[in-house]
Amino acid sequence: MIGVVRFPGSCDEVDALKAASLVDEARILWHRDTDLSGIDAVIVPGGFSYGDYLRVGAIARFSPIMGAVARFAAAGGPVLGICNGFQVLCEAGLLPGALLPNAGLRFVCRQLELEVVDAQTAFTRACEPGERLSIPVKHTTGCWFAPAAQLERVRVVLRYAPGHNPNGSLRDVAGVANEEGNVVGLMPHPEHAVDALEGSTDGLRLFESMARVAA
Amino acid sequence: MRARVLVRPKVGILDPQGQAVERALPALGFDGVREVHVGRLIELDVPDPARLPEMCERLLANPLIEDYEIVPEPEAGSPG
Amino acid sequence: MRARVLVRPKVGILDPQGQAVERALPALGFDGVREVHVGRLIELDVPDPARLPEMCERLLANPLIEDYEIVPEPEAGSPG
Amino acid sequence: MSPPDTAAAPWRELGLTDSEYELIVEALGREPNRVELAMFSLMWSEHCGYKHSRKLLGRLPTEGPRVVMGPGENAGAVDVGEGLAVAFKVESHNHPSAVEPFQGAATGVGGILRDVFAIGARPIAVLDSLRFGEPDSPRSRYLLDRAVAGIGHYGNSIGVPTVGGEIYFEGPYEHNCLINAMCVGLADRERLIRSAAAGPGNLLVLMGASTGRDGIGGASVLASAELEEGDEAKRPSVQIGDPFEEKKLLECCLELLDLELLASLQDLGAAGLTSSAAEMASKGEVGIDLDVSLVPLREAGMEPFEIMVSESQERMLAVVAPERLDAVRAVCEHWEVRATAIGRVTGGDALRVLDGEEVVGDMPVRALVDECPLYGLAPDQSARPRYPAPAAVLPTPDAPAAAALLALLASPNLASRRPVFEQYDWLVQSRTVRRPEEADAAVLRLPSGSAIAVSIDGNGRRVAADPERGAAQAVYECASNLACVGAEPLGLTNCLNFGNPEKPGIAWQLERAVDGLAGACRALGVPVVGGNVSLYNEGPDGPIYPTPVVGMVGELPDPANAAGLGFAREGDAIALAGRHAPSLLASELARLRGEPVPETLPETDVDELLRTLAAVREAVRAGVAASAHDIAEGGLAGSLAECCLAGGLGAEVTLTPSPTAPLPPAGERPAADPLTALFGEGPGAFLLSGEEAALRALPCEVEVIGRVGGDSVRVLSGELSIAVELADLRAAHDSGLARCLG
Ligand SMILES: Nc1ncnc2c1ncn2[C@@H]1O[C@H](COP(=O)(O)OP(=O)(O)O)[C@@H](O)[C@H]1O
Ligand SMILES: [Mg+2]
Repeated sequence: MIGVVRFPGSCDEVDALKAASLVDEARILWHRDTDLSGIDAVIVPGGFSYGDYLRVGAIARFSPIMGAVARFAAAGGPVLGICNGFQVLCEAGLLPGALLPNAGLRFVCRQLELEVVDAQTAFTRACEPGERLSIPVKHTTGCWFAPAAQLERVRVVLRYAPGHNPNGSLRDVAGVANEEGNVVGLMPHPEHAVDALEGSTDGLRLFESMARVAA
Repeated sequence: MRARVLVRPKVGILDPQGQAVERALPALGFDGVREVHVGRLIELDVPDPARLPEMCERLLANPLIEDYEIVPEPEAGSPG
Repeated sequence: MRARVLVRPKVGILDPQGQAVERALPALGFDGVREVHVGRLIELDVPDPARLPEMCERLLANPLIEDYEIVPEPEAGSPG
Repeated sequence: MSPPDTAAAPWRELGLTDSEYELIVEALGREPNRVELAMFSLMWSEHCGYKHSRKLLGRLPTEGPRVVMGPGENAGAVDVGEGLAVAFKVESHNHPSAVEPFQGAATGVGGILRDVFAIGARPIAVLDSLRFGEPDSPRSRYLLDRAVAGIGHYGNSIGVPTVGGEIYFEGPYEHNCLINAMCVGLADRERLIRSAAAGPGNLLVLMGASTGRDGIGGASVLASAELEEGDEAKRPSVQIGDPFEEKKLLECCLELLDLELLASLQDLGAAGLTSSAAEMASKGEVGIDLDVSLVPLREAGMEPFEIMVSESQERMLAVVAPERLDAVRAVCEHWEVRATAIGRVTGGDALRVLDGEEVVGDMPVRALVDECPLYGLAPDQSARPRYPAPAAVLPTPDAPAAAALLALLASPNLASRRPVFEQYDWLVQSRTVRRPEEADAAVLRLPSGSAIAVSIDGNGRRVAADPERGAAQAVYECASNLACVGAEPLGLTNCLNFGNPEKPGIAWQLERAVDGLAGACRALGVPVVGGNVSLYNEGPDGPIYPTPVVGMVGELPDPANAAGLGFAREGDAIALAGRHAPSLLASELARLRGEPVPETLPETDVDELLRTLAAVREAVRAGVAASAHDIAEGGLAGSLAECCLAGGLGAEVTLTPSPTAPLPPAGERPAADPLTALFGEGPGAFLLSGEEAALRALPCEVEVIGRVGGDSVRVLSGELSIAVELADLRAAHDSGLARCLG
């Protein structure tokens, strides 16, 4: 069972739920829930949790469910943060780095190409290293950054393909993992690339990877 | 001169950010915090501080919905 | 006590907002403005000012990318 | 006339005439107090009362077998089968956006979303229709930049995709930009709810944001004298949007409706509580008692009239049976939405405003809502506004055709909209099957497996040239866009953006345009299910172009077959379908040459247009057309270039115009001179690509004019020829709007 967190202000949680349902059973977790029993993997979805006020992800990381998500992750449970979810996981210290405003300062919604860097994480196991994925991004605050001291140790999972970096992120980073590889965050939206009619099915690779872990 | 410009929502203007912070604090164990307002801080080196008000009116603040305040920066208080 | 928290991007961190302001000023006839940085201003009434640093570390700023500064508000300079 | 004495006659400052004031006194049987005067002045304003337009709107056809809700409700709705209905409406937020474009545009989106979920539909798409002055003016570029950011801010944050729109830049909008937003919603047909209040004894529950002094504007003349001098200036009248609050409110309202806990629901828009309460009471033929002391306030010391007219955003008003109040509260708490009982439905016919125990206003609902005087127009064609000619952009009027094509593609009215729509989330909710610039209409799939298509259009310059035909063409253009994705129109919404209707020339534009809309709707059999009117759009240099903006929703059986506009395969035949009657009158080329707005447009052969729409629609559905695009701005050459750019494929086309262009014998395709054949515009013609024999067999006028292939666009038109590399076209097309957005 895959759990998809819903904060007040989440927008892509229903889409993530639908995508997850393609590979496993899935249900919504309300942000006040603190019980993750029966959950095999958690998705922290995109959107504008708490309006993104103050700083993206800053308020959501303190919502009750995030304590449970942190414990779940510490116990090795797979956790995927998408876009706003990535920001929340960085704010919560579950992933390295932070997300800064896009270099262009504007919201960018664009289909673009990614390269898989690390195919060993809980969410990229079904991919090949170097594989290209076409997945859309949509965000205003997606410029990933980590201080030099941290940078060398970071497990980069996905990069924007050359010429595709939409936000100026350091080293074209599109997604990173924690050291263990069970927590992954990415700015692109794999849940919006699971149906050929909508433009691409490449996002399914991440969900299939997750299903292998959750199974 | 190095100066700071503080820009804040005008009194009476909806400040959803301030409200969001005020509502979030109790859950972190900070009770009793009130009247939270979130605005912008702009720090800059200006050759002619006399032109700062005009700069605020035209670019740094939106006079319709924001007030601004110009503060010479403490460490650099002497005119440039 | 009423306090102000000034949050700014850490030195060396990309500040596209500051850059955008710096680039926009000459077109409006403001030349020679340098080192522009844009951050956040948070103003609030706190019952216990001693807890402000903790509040900043945990919520109001992200220490990885931001510095903060706590300023008691001028008109209310005496400790609450 | 003596200057208005506002101290003695405050109603004048509030926009009421002396005779309107007399009517109010008559209706009440006494002088109104301040609260009542504030409320009447808003209910009897053009915005709420449709004083100058209501009579005209009666000319629009509003009925059809698929109509579920027509004009009069917060949004119209049509049946899309399988128990589902699609709700939609377009609305203007022109004046607030001219003052503060970011918040004005953002709250415009917020407002139209509330209209749609007020009837119980989940918003599934936004479209925007924007008009600014020429982009060489810094103000126009500023307005464009901020308005687009504001629309994106609201739509993106609330999780509703912005799937389409249109933007034109024309001098007459310099001082009066237009910001129209359309929202499309989806609901179980049975779940749709009306706003009529019902059931005396039921409670009136205010949900959402607290009430501040937002948007009090003009009514502030009524503030009591105790207010200190200069306080007025401090009163912000700009409304600030909070999409986060609205997101919670939206989910909360839809859940309340799912649980069948509400008797009726109404959004708070213009004139705030005043108009919402009055409309609900009027439709339900009941009275309402409302206690302003119970309204949660954002600011201390607000006066009753301020509370009644505040336009604070993100609020909804519901009628709830008393025994359901606790259940309603529980749902609201879950979503962290404030809900407060502020009044109740009564058996009488009065809207009473209480401040605790004290009655501070008591008005017959009928007087507020139904007795607003309606004015006839005094149209006079001889007074039609003359618009200054646009600046010439083409170096010489007889510039080579290739240069003209490049200039057209690079002009802000035709250039790629990518710099704008990339600022909008067009994919959230996973319904978007055809995204911006991929097809002529956005296509959204439905849970039933079929899909809807949506388009918004309205070329003001053409309406200025010929209000009746120009307005009809906006309807045809939408229907054409729908046909290109294989969709058949179900219903239409519109926003009438015009100047001051008290001027005979504007009245003439308005009346002719409404007739044009009505005629086109009848011809196509498409009912008007809703809309909005925005009058008095004038600047110091005169009125805007008359701009009826049309939003249309259609259905298609299989979204997989929706054609894109881009050529799909090397070697495909290119067919010109329909009776192409190109004319340079009011065309983009004429504009680039600096020609003034003409005083008429050619007539359209509507029968052939209908045949063509059906033929294109069926060709797309059957997969015969691998691509489909209607010929609009930029003429055949402009549209051909768009097909090439979208598909990344070149084309070779030969047109056979007559150098002298004589009038054709009846029933034959009218010939055009070579330049007009390339760049002339006019409704009813399409560029299709596909297999030649199948295209030739289409049941409408059709001519195969060329083939898809190569890396360049090559067109022969009589003695004129164009040969341009695709890369050069793309550079021009990509630069036009990007330049304006800095
Ligand atoms: N303001 C806008 N917002 C979102 N999408 C837009 C906007 N303007 C144009 N678009 C999209 O760009 C594409 C091309 O627009 P346009 O050239 O105006 O189309 P058409 O010629 O069919 O009227 C369409 O998909 C349209 O929906
Ligand atoms: Mg079109």
